[in-house]
Amino acid sequence: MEKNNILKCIAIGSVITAFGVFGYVVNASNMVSYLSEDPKVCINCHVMNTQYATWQHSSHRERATCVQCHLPQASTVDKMIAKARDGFNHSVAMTLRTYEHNTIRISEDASRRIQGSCISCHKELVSQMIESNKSYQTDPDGPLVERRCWDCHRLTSHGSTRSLTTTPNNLGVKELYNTSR
Amino acid sequence: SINKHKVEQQAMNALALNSLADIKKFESRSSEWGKYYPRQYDTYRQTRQSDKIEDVLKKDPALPTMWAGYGFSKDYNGPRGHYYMVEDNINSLRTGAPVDDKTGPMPTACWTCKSADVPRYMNEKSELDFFTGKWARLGDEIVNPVGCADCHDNETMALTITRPYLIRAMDNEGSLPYADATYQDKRSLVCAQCHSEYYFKPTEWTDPEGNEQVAKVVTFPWDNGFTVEAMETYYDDREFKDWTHKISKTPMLKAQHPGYEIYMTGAHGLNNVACVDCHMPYMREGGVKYSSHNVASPLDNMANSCMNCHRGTEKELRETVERKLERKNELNAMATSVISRAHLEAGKAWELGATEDEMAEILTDIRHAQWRWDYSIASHGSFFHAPEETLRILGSAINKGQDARLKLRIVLAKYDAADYVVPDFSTKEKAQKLAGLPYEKLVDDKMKFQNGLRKEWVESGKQKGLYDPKAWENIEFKTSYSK
Amino acid sequence: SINKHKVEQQAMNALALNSLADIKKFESRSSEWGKYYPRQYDTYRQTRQSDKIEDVLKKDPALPTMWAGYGFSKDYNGPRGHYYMVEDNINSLRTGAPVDDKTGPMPTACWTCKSADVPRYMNEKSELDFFTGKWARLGDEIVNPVGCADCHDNETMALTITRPYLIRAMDNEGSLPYADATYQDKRSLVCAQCHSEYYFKPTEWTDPEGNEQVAKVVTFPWDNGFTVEAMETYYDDREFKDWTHKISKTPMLKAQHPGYEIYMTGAHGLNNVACVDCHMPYMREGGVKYSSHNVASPLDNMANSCMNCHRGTEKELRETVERKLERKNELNAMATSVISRAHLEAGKAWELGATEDEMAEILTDIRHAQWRWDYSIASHGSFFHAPEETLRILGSAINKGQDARLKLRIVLAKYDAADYVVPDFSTKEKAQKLAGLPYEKLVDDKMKFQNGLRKEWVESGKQKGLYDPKAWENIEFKTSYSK
Ligand code: HEC
Ligand code: HEC
Ligand code: HEC
Ligand code: HEC
Ligand code: HEC
Ligand code: HEC
Ligand code: HEC
Ligand code: HEC
Ligand code: HEC
Ligand code: HEC
Ligand code: HEC
Ligand code: HEC
Ligand code: HEC
Ligand code: HEC
Ligand SMILES: [Ca+2]
Ligand SMILES: [Ca+2]
Repeated sequence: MEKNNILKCIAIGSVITAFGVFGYVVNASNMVSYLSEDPKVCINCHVMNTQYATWQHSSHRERATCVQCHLPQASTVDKMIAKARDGFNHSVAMTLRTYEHNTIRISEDASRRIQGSCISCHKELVSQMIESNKSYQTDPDGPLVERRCWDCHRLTSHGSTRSLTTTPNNLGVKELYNTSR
Repeated sequence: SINKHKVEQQAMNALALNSLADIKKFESRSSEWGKYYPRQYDTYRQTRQSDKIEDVLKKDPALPTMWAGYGFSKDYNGPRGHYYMVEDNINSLRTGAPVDDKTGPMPTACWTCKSADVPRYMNEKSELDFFTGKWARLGDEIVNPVGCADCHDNETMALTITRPYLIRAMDNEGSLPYADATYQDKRSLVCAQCHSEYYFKPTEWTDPEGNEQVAKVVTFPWDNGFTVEAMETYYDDREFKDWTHKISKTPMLKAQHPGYEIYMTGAHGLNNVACVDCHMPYMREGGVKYSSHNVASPLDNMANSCMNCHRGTEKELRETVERKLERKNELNAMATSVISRAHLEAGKAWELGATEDEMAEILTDIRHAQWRWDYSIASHGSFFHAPEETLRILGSAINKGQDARLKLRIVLAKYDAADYVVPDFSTKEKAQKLAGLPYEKLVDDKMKFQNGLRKEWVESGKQKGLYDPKAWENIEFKTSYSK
Repeated sequence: SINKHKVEQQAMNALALNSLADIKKFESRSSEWGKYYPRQYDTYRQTRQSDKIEDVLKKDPALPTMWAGYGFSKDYNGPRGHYYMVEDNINSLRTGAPVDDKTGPMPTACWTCKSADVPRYMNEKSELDFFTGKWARLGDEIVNPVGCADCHDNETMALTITRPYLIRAMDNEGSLPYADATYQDKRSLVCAQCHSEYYFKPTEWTDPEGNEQVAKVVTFPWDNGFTVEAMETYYDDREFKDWTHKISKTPMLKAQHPGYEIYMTGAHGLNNVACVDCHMPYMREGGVKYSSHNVASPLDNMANSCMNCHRGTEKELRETVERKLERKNELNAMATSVISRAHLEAGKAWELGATEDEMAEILTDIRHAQWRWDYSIASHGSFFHAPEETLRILGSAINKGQDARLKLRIVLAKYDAADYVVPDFSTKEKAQKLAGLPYEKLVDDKMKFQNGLRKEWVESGKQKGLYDPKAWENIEFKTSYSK
């Protein structure tokens, strides 16, 4: 509880920083559109094109948007926290080019959030797993199911290869959209 | 349909609640647990479907020669479904034909991995009590096959290890002390209770009546690690032997199914894919996922086991697995042919008067060659679980076996038998004769036991209220020796 | 910086257009192509970084014995970067010390996989002309290492196969006729032009002047398939031999780097992961994506190769690869020790007067054992590309080699030498002496060649305007024999 409040303060702080300091990024990357759920906002950055393409070809294209998996489905405030965090990370990364290697990796924090999203959509189906997990729960406010869903559902949403190697010709999906708009 | 799911959901949770109701601790009759967990129980009973007996000795007649003087030369089959484990243990010619609770070749330890009555009994008496005496002593106590109680806590249903020797072994080995085992680890450890290499460690103790006893305690030789080399040194350091080979006089080792140990070296083990992920995959029924308890070949259910994690078609993946099996079969056939001949050639050398000195090095080669061969294939699944480790070890077994034969030729030459040709052992029967095995008699005695002592066990088991009739429904008498 | 990306992206597209500009067909000077494709060219030149010479004969002194009487016993190193292939080909003691265009041990075929001048020359003259005569004949024609022209069409930049023998081999083999090869297939086939097992097939033809000639045409023995067994029968059926072993008199086969063939049996090949996916991964520079042309060990660049497809850490994956290497090294050491001894023991048998009849079967075993060993490891990467196939084949090589030695003991015994012990060959020098190799002389002659004929080649190459200076920048003279 305590911890959470502090987090939220920091979060709101960093929302401001993120948007302030990287103001120019905002128009450069239409960051405002972050606040929408439209997957296309994610490909404001070409580095996201692979994920867009793999998602677009996945079983979830019709089921879930990027943010529905990647952002907490719970409260809007949590959403804000997450967006702030990502927005910050992403802008930093874009600007400092910390992602020069092909393989962007999911962060521990982000994958916890996704796990939450999977469960929130598939509650019924995995209710037994949630039951079982209780007996082994190490960290009380850890995920309802410790083991990542995609340890088994390796292909869900992004397939098992997510990089330029899978979608070498997907640079410019965004451009396609822009022209088709 | 979402609503339908919801309904089933409630039914399901209801059960979950009830489950806190009355299942006795260490209840060894799975039907009692089944009342609360129908899905798991029904699938558990489906292991009955895998009922074929594969006579391995017949398939490769080199084996009776390699095991000459040891139980495995009498009778050895491929594994069947869990449903049959007590039945097969009792039927095997290896367990012989006791006439009372003090006779028969085997110790009580042979029940250890066959029944949910084992934790129950250990809990009522003591572990050392369980491991003391002849196999026949517990004939009316061990009456049900592996069951819920082997792997589950009766109250929480959490996975639990019911075999203390596994916990000791993990702690001695050190890389994963039991206390550090995660949920995911347990999804393999419940299997490792049984699917691991073991030996019987003589242990002195004093029973409640104050009598000195020697228990034969199932022990995993893991102190130096899980590899074939680590266990080899473990046994060598202790000058341990399972038996002395009847023909070559070699102090031999038997490797029993190091399934867990070798799996860890494979692509799946390294990626923390648990036994259960493949052998007990989640099933979807209506709105819930539960674990299939039909522990069998995942190739019969690739959709649920393999295909979640793998792209491509079942057909392609199946072919890949088949190629792995062919590779193993190829080197395995070479190894058994080489090692069986080494035994016979050594026998000839002794016969011609070879000395201990001349033979010492040779026997060590044979001991290690056969140990390695056995370790690499005894778990049956190794060709898939750890194809590379399996092939590596088979390669080294072939090399050591051939080294022994090379040295033997030099000895044989010394006694003017350089061109000695081993006798024909191309069938199970011929091979067992070479091993001096009174096969007919073994079978006759066994049948007497089946119609005598065994029937008494069942009766007494029923009186004690241990016997679970549902665990014995329509079992056909199938063995390698029944005509 | 986002704006910067956008600019780069446009720049990239611009280049793509220019590329239609003027590159000559079969232009063998890569610097010419580099003008339009700076990123590919720069990374291509980075193969210079891998410049260490690993003297394999020194690492395993069994090899000079196994290759006694054959070029490989003189000099054999691990591969270096593509940048060095002509340099190393010329420096190798295997190519000897020609004094004019008619001398020297090797045929022109030895240039085949070393240079972008090969397709150029074949196109100007003819394939059969190229394959005719001594290696030295083309010393001033083959002056640049592998280049863009080996793999690319000058106009479209599409991947193309420039070696006709690969197309013929694919069509003869039949499972993937060249006409059916997909884009993804080509991402491996460009490599298969060179990283494949070959032999020289004598082929008669009449040159433009009407003279009868015999060309030694590089040929892939794929008619029966890609496996070690399929090629073994291919050669046996044709009673083909690369040379007769100097010590054991065995009609031998040499397997040269069947990299493409064995890769197909591994997890990656089966999943259609191309050579290029790992050895030339896509790189990103801001907005621009291109294929790294620094063909080297992917372990130096795991983030861009492995980690595209694999979870877990680089460290874990690297350890897995190391374990694969150790397994191969273990069986490989056994195989070379066994086979080298077999040669020496066979030599002894001949020396004592063994007959053709007595030796026939033994020599076949040795021929097949060494062929298998060589096939399994000669491509260097097999331990990773196809660990299981590599270990399987090594196992069978060990077994056949030991069978030969066993039979040899019986023959030796017949001539009262059952306890014969092979001489010491524990160093490269000792082993080469045993093989009767005049090492010092080979080196002296080579140095004369380096300072003589080779210098003339360079001059004449420059005059012909073929020589690309950028392909020869700061190459240090590094060989196994230079002190
Ligand atoms: C401003 C450009 C930009 C936009 C817009 C953007 N991303 Fe990213 N994203 C990046 C960069 C750059 C990285 C690499 C960060 C690194 O590797 O350090 C990244 C990394 C990620 C990661 C992996 C790292 C982590 O934090 O787990 C996820 C997940 C992700 N982005 C999701 C999204 C989603 C979902 C959206 C849309 C809501 C989105 N991104 C929009 C630039 C962007
Ligand atoms: C169905 C849920 C789901 C949806 C929808 C989804 N993702 Fe993901 N995403 C995941 C999971 C799960 C991972 C972690 C994958 C892993 O670690 O192997 C991931 C990882 C990522 C990463 C980290 C790099 C990587 O590939 O591991 C990025 C970037 C990303 N997603 C972006 C996106 C974008 C952009 C969209 C929308 C176009 C999107 N995701 C839609 C579940 C989803
Ligand atoms: C926004 C809601 C939502 C989220 C978030 C979500 N899913 Fe789904 N998912 C669905 C729906 C709806 C379906 C289709 C109906 C069904 O099969 O249950 C589906 C189908 C599936 C399927 C069956 C189809 C297939 O791909 O095999 C799997 C498996 C699955 N989801 C796993 C996941 C995993 C793993 C995650 C998290 C990484 C996830 N889902 C996140 C809504 C979601
Ligand atoms: C140990 C492996 C494993 C893990 C971990 C796992 N699943 Fe599954 N899941 C399966 C299997 C196997 C099935 C197939 C069941 C069937 O089709 O009978 C399945 C089925 C599903 C389905 C239905 C698929 C369909 O075809 O309708 C969904 C949705 C799903 N899982 C979601 C999840 C979510 C969410 C998580 C994480 C909380 C998760 N899974 C974790 C193995 C796993
Ligand atoms: C109490 C000991 C015990 C436990 C625990 C155990 N097994 Fe077994 N298992 C056996 C025995 C004994 C057999 C051979 C039964 C027979 O042949 O009669 C067997 C047979 C098998 C077979 C062959 C089945 C067939 O149809 O051929 C598989 C596969 C198997 N076990 C896997 C597992 C897995 C996976 C686990 C853990 C989830 C496990 N076992 C737990 C003792 C055990
Ligand atoms: C540590 C556990 C363990 C102990 C102790 C053990 N077994 Fe087993 N047993 C197994 C497992 C696991 C299998 C199935 C393995 C396989 O065959 O793949 C098995 C299979 C069998 C089978 C059926 C297949 C066959 O071999 O014909 C028989 C019979 C058997 N055991 C008898 C015995 C006897 C007799 C002893 C005592 C000498 C014994 N077991 C001790 C674990 C054990
Ligand atoms: C050989 C070991 C073994 C035996 C025997 C066994 N189980 Fe399980 N059981 C498991 C494993 C492993 C799981 C999966 C645990 C997890 O991942 O939460 C499991 C899961 C369960 C669950 C949790 C829900 C689910 O399906 O995942 C229930 C309930 C259950 N078993 C009941 C039973 C009953 C009833 C029996 C006897 C008929 C039984 N088990 C026998 C190993 C076993
Ligand atoms: C990645 C999937 C996978 C994992 C993980 C796995 N297995 Fe297997 N197992 C298989 C396959 C596939 C076979 C071959 C079945 C066949 O030949 O029909 C097999 C075979 C076996 C066999 C021999 C069955 C027979 O009838 O010959 C046993 C016993 C076994 N596994 C036990 C285990 C144990 C114990 C573990 C964990 C230590 C384990 N398996 C882990 C897939 C797996
Ligand atoms: C829970 C996930 C999971 C399941 C279930 C699973 N695998 Fe795998 N498999 C993996 C992972 C992870 C790897 C390691 C390779 C990688 O990193 O992609 C792998 C590797 C493999 C490989 C290549 C390595 C080798 O030994 O050749 C084969 C083949 C394979 N699996 C077959 C199977 C088969 C057959 C089954 C079902 C019996 C199966 N797998 C079940 C996750 C799984
Ligand atoms: C024209 C012939 C030719 C072609 C085409 C070719 N190679 Fe090579 N490759 C060689 C030769 C020759 C060497 C050894 C060079 C030396 O040692 O001087 C070599 C060396 C290598 C090495 C070792 C490099 C090092 O630093 O140790 C690798 C890896 C390699 N090649 C991979 C490939 C791949 C992948 C392809 C296709 C993209 C390819 N090669 C295409 C002839 C070729
Ligand atoms: C079909 C293609 C091909 C032909 C023909 C060929 N090579 Fe190579 N050569 C290669 C490849 C590929 C490599 C790198 C392979 C490796 O060592 O891993 C190589 C490496 C070499 C090397 C450097 C490593 C070493 O062995 O010291 C030399 C020198 C060499 N070749 C000489 C020759 C000679 C001499 C001939 C003629 C007898 C020849 N090559 C014929 C493909 C070929
Ligand atoms: C999945 C990734 C992968 C694929 C696909 C692959 N390689 Fe490799 N290759 C490697 C790795 C890893 C090594 C080991 C490098 C080392 O030992 O440093 C290697 C080693 C080599 C070597 C030996 C390099 C040396 O210096 O010893 C050659 C040559 C080579 N590969 C060529 C090829 C060719 C040709 C193909 C396609 C037929 C191919 N590779 C496909 C990853 C790959
Ligand atoms: C050993 C074979 C080989 C050689 C030599 C080679 N390339 Fe490539 N090249 C490839 C392969 C394979 C690709 C990837 C093709 C694809 O996937 O589109 C490629 C791709 C390219 C591309 C397309 C853009 C890209 O980067 O994917 C260009 C441009 C290119 N190469 C230029 C060159 C130039 C310039 C040279 C000489 C300096 C050269 N190549 C030498 C094999 C080669
Ligand atoms: C383009 C995708 C791709 C790339 C790049 C790749 N792999 Fe794989 N890898 C696979 C696939 C697919 C499998 C087969 C198992 C499966 O189905 O998951 C596999 C299997 C494996 C396995 C298990 C099989 C075995 O032989 O043990 C290992 C280990 C492995 N890869 C290591 C590597 C390493 C190291 C690299 C980089 C040098 C690499 N991989 C590059 C796709 C890839
Ligand atoms: Ca044992
Ligand atoms: Ca050859």
